[in-house]
Amino acid sequence: MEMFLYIALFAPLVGSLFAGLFGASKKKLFVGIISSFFIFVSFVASSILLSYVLKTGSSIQVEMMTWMATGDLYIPFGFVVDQISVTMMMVVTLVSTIVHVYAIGYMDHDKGFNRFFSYLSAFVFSMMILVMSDNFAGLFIGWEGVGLCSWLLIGFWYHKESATWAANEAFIMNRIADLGMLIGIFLVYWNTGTLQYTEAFAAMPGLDTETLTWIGIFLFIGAMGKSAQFPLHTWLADAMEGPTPVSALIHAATMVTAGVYLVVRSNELYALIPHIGLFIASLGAFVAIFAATMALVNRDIKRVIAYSTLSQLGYMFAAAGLGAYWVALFHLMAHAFFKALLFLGAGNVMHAMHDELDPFKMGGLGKSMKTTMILMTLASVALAGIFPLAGFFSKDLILEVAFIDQHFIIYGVLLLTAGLTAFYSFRIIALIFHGEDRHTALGHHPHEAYKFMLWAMAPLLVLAIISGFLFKGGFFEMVTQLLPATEYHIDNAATYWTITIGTQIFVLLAIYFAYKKYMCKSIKIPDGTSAMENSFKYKLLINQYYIPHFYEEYLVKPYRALSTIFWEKVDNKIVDASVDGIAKIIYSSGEKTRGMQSGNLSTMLKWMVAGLVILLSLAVVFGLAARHSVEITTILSGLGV
Amino acid sequence: MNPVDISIESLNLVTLAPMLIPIVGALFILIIDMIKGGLDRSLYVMLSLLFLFMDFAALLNASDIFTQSGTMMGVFDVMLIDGLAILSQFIIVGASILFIPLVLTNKRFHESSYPEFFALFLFMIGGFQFMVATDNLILIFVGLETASLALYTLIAMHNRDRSFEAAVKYFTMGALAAGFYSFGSMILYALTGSVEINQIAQVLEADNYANIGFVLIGVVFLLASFGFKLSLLPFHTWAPDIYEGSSAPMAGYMSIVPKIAAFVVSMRLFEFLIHSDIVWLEVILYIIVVVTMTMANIWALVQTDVKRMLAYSSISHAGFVMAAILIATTQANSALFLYWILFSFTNLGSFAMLWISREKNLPPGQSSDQSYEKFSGLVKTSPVAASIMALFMLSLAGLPPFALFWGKMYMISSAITGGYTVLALIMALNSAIAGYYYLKLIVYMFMKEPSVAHQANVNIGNITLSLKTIIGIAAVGTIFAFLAINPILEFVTSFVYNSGY
Amino acid sequence: MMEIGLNHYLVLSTILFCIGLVGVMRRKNLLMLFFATEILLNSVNIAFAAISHFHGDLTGQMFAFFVIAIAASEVAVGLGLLIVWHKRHNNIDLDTMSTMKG
Amino acid sequence: MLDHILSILIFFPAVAAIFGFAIHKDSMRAYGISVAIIEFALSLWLWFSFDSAVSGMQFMENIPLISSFGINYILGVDGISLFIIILASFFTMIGIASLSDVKDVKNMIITLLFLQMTMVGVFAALDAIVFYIFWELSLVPMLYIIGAWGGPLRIYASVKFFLYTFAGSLVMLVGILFMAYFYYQATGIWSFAILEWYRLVLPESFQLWLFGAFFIGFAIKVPMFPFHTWLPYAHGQAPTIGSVILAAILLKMGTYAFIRFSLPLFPDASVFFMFPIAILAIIMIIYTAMVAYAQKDIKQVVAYSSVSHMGVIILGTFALNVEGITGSIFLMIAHGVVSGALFILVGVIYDRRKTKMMSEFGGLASVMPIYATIFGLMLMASVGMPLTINFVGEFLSLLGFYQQSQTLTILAGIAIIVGAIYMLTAYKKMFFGEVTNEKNKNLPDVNKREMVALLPLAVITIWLGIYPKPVLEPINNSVESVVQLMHDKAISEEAKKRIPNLNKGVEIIQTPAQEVN
Repeated sequence: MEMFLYIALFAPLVGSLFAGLFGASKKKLFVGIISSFFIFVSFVASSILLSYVLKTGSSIQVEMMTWMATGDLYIPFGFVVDQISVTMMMVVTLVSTIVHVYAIGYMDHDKGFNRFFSYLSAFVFSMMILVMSDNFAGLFIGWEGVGLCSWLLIGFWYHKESATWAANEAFIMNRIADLGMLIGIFLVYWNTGTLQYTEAFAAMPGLDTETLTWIGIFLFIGAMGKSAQFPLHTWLADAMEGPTPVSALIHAATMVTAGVYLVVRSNELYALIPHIGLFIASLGAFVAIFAATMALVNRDIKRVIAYSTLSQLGYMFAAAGLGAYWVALFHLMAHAFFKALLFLGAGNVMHAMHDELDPFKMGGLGKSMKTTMILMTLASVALAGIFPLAGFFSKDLILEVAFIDQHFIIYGVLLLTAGLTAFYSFRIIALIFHGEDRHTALGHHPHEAYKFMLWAMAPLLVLAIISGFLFKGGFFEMVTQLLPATEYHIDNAATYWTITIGTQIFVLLAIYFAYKKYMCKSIKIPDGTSAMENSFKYKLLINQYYIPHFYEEYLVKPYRALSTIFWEKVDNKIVDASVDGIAKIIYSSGEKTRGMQSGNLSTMLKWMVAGLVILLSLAVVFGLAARHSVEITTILSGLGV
Repeated sequence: MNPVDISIESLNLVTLAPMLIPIVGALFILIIDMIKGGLDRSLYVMLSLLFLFMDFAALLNASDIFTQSGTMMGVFDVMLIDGLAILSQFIIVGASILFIPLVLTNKRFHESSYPEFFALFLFMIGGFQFMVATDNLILIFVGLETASLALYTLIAMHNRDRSFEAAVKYFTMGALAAGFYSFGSMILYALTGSVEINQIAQVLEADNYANIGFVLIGVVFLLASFGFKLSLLPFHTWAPDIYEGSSAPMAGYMSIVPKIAAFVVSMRLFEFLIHSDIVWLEVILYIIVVVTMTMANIWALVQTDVKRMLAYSSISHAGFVMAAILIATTQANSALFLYWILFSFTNLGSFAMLWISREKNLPPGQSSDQSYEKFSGLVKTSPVAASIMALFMLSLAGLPPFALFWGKMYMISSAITGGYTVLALIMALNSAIAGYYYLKLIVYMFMKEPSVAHQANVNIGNITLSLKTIIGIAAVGTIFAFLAINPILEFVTSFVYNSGY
Repeated sequence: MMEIGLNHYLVLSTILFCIGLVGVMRRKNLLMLFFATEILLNSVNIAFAAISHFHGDLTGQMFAFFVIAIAASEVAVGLGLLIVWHKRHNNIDLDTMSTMKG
Repeated sequence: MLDHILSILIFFPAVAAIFGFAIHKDSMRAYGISVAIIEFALSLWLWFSFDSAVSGMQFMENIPLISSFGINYILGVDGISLFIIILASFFTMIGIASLSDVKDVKNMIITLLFLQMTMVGVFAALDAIVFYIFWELSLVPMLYIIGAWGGPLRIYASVKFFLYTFAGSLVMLVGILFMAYFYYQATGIWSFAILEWYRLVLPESFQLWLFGAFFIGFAIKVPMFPFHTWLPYAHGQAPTIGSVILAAILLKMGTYAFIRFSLPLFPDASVFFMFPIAILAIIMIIYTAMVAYAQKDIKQVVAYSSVSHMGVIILGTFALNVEGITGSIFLMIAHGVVSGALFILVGVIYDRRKTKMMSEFGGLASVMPIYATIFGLMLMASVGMPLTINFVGEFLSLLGFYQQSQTLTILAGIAIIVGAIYMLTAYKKMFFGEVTNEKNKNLPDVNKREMVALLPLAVITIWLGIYPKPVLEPINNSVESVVQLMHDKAISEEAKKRIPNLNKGVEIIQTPAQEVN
């Protein structure tokens, strides 16, 4: 089985390196195909591992080699395939296989074709390290690796200022979180003496709550960065500058869920500190609604989807925070499928519209892009959580969890968010595919994407539909061998049915409302005149609560200003100047006093006599003070005389 | 009137041998000149070299005697041949041996054509040797003046306006210093009724410095006169002008030989006072040492003429070494000799380097012979000369492993051992300041472009085989000093120790 | 008629010495300067003579003789220099000899 | 031959340099390269014949120099110094190999070979005076390199560099002499042998003063804030090769000396000064990183960044535990490789455009893809991306110091943020965006000679990032003995507490030193 583990892990790397060989040369189709193939290999290997894990219920652990070893510190390259990691592996490899295939079509005309695949496979490799590592250090490798790849991929079109800016923003923001992560790791090491998951978690019950709390907080800060939780969320929306497949893979399905994975992975830790758990849950709920509101008004389909991702991540954290780790993981999986689907659909639309992203400039695309419409609609249905699609089983489960754990505020928030989710999803569906044609006027002639791209999306569609009711049971069976197996079921049938059906109706209403509002004939491209656009709440939302503005004004600019001050004022004017100052003083004192050497003989003689006289007078003084010599000595001893 | 009977043995005339040899040599040269004039300078150079070597041999012999039977008195106990005397004479004679061949320059200079020059030179050496080989104030005075008068004349013989000016200045101030000296010794004599330093010391010890005030007044006068010889502040004012006025090798020579003689005498004069802790003297010396090396360094920074810079630098070195007198431990005194041996190599070398670049008349449109500009880009025109000059500069700056580093190190170490930690720090930092002006010359030679006014032939215009040899010796001595430090140190320490300092 | 003791001699010599010092400082004429230095030395001679008489040993007087001798030779050299200088610049003013400074 | 391999390593380049005078300048480059290659081969041989299990000194040599004053020519190498020596010879090799066509290349190569002698000497010397000799000598060639081949301000920069470090090390010399005197008082014999000094236990008050004296010398060399201002000038003015050697090796002398002298000699003082120095280090890290962010000249960015990284090294050193010190030593090597590479990269673009202003560039990624890739790699290494060489060092250093202080470590950790900020910004300015400047339209990509220098560095960067064990292990062993020594020597309770006890018997002789105060 180790062999399959290594295959699953390293196949993407091989693919990436292979593609890298042609990085500089011009587009070669086979590059895309071969790297996709390697990802597929990895997928197959992962499936084999999955079946093994399912069959035996045991986990595979290997130690490839030592990485760092000094003092008491021992960090190997160790990998583990257990129920949790194998789930992630499946999700990652599956989605990335599909995205790779899709990208062959999507990146068709891009001159960076080979480079793109090299980066994308590299990402998959780092993601595999992240999920398969059996220690925190290894996790951190993957953690930073995916960060790097996302930097590369967001900034893939590096000639675009906005893209490179977004890339740097993403990287730096993640760095801030990574610091927290690093500190968390240090805490784990100095308190448990190891970084291996099993041993570390085994040692944790022995620690005092405060330490555990700190560990929990710092690790979660790491998670917040990757999963773009408030207040480190702004990068995710901007990350949409990257090519759409990237958004689908990295910023919807896999990387952003790394935070959730981390929390789930350290469930034994968080189980010990429920108060932190509650905080996580609350933050999750807040982010859920916070992001959803921003999605309501945004006029960029990719950003809308990005915000919805953010909001869904909020759901996951809510679940994880409340201790329903398996639920969180389950929603993670389901979400990966339909959200990737949604993004790829959006990709098709973009292609058709020549990278036009404003849904108001589309409309009625349904006629020319039927398949895409169906795909996206179904994905949105799944996202909205309509029975029997995936969303229903995973997302409503989280509502139930909140309800059962008596966290009614969280429940309420999440419920409301569910409604918002449905609304904004179908808002864009309506705007894009229905209503009347607004794009021909703008000179667009949309066309459906390549067949094979659509076929590539098919598996996602299937999964988005069936993964809910089909997998739930088995999934529960599998992961609860590691995770706390809490059944979430409302005993009272009446209550159960009321809230379930109630939720459904609420969501359906939201959908109906969205259609009603955005299919009517009178929709025109907003030009900032309508009363709604000038309303305060609209401005607030469209400006993302002015948070990016705040960061720019109160963090970035001051930092830049302070740096300049440090350089020009402090470093040059103070630190350096003082050094030169000393030199100058010495030199100038020379210039001033050299007059003493006037070269005139009688002055020289005067100097000699003067010296003599001074010494004489001192001698006389001393002669008088001779009897006090003792004190003098004591004073002078201070001089080291 | 009972007849005076004194056995020749008791006179122990061998103690006179080293001093007599150069004097005899001087007379010999004069006689030759009388018999047949107009002989070439090379003859006189070689003759003086011969006598100096004989002198050296006599010293070796004396040192053997010293190692066997310790300090010798002679000639009515006026002569005192102890370790200090022998060591300092080694330095005096050795430096002179290195100096004499420098006369044989490519261009003929005025003084070298006079046989008197060499005679006076040898007289001077004799004078210095007397000065260090006695603890009798009279003989010290006589030796000092013999040497000084000869020296004034030697400077004047360079026969340039500036050298006359220098000679007059030196002479006048020297006369004043002589006055101080005699007055000082008069006071000591008045207090103790003796002119033998060791007896003075005993008497003073005996009555436990009853009238310390007068003792100090006497000491002040002596300090003033030796401060002049050692160019300590504020008696240093002659040094830069005299160095600039006199020919380069003469300046180098003056920065070494008269000073070591003066150092030895001041060791004899002041250290017994320090040992019977006269706090006042300690403080005064402390101040003088610090002020001398610091101020001299600072003034050297702002010089535009290399020779003048070297003048100030040697003032600062003198101040640095004066610390040994203040510390007054065996290690310090041996450090003094070690330092001075190494210093004489490097300093003579660097002045010789200036000598080879000397022109017959002042370069057009320049106020000084060796301005920094003259050396700009030397590495391009004559790399070897530049490298050697740089080597000497680095050595003077105290950069390891070159000669002077070891001196500095041992001196600072002795300061620490003597408990003068602060002083040690000051000394160290002064070497840092000094680094700048030595570096300045290196910068000119290595990092600037050659100025059209000076071609290579100017900068090494004076070079002859003998100069090459001397500079070569100096360079080798500077580079490979670290091999010689151990024997020198052992030798010096044993001599200093055995003569009770 | 008071008894003249050692101190009187010493005071005298000190006074002379001071005069010499003042002369050395004030005189701009080289020749006068040399005279001043002579005064310095001779003041010392007086003291030496007196002291040696006081102590009753001859060392002092010996010293005095040496001082005289040295003074003489100094004058010889000094005058030589002075003459050369006068030949070249036909003045013996101190202030003219300050070409080197700094 | 192995008995004298260190002496050979030290003096082979010097002798070669002297012979070099006789060689015609057209064939000088070849000569220089071949000498450097031989030297590097020798250093590799040293590595292979080095027994990494032994924690103590190996290949010791001891020749009396000034026996009456206890100065001996003692050499030896342990895990701490081994790799820096190898690094030195390695960098001299690729430095000469990649030397772009400077004027009078002959003098340059001769100077470089002399410089190499001093560098190897510093790290091999086990006698304080011999150490000091090489330490000071290393200034001269660097002075010449900066002053003769540098930019417009070269003379100011070189003189500043020389005098600043010279002044510092003179204070250090006083410290050394005092230490020797102290040893003399304690044992009755003069000795400057470091290993002898190790066995000496000093009273705390003396430790503080001596530590201070040594500190000034080392801190200026490192350079630590606020003594760092000579560095930007030196780097800014120096030719590429000068900056490379300076950043890769010469700066390491300071940090190495901390580990070789300050820590084992003055354990209590080290503990006493730990927090002040840590705070200085943190100021270095953050402050200089911000200054770097404000720079307009890419070379200055790299220069300030290396100050910032030195801060992390200092921090690791003063973690005073095995993890931290090992990390800091590893980071020395890492920083040597990475910043050396970065300076070479800057040199590459400078050779093409004769400017280092970032505003002149932009969009280079499309013009010079390979260059951009290597630069990107080194950039990622410099911001401490895992699986690159820097990460191992930074991780360990911070991890180590975390044991001493959590808050300070968090502050220091900001390094990974600010580092990313200035590096990515600089990269963005140079490589991303459209090619606006006509002159950049068709710049040639990295050529063979530059590749010779860059490729090995890239390989090392990755290799040691993934598999640091061969380097980490010997370092670890030697560091463990150092830490143990410190623990055993420590007097104060505080120190005993701070410095971990590894229960490895290291014999120290309690000298009567305690009685001296």
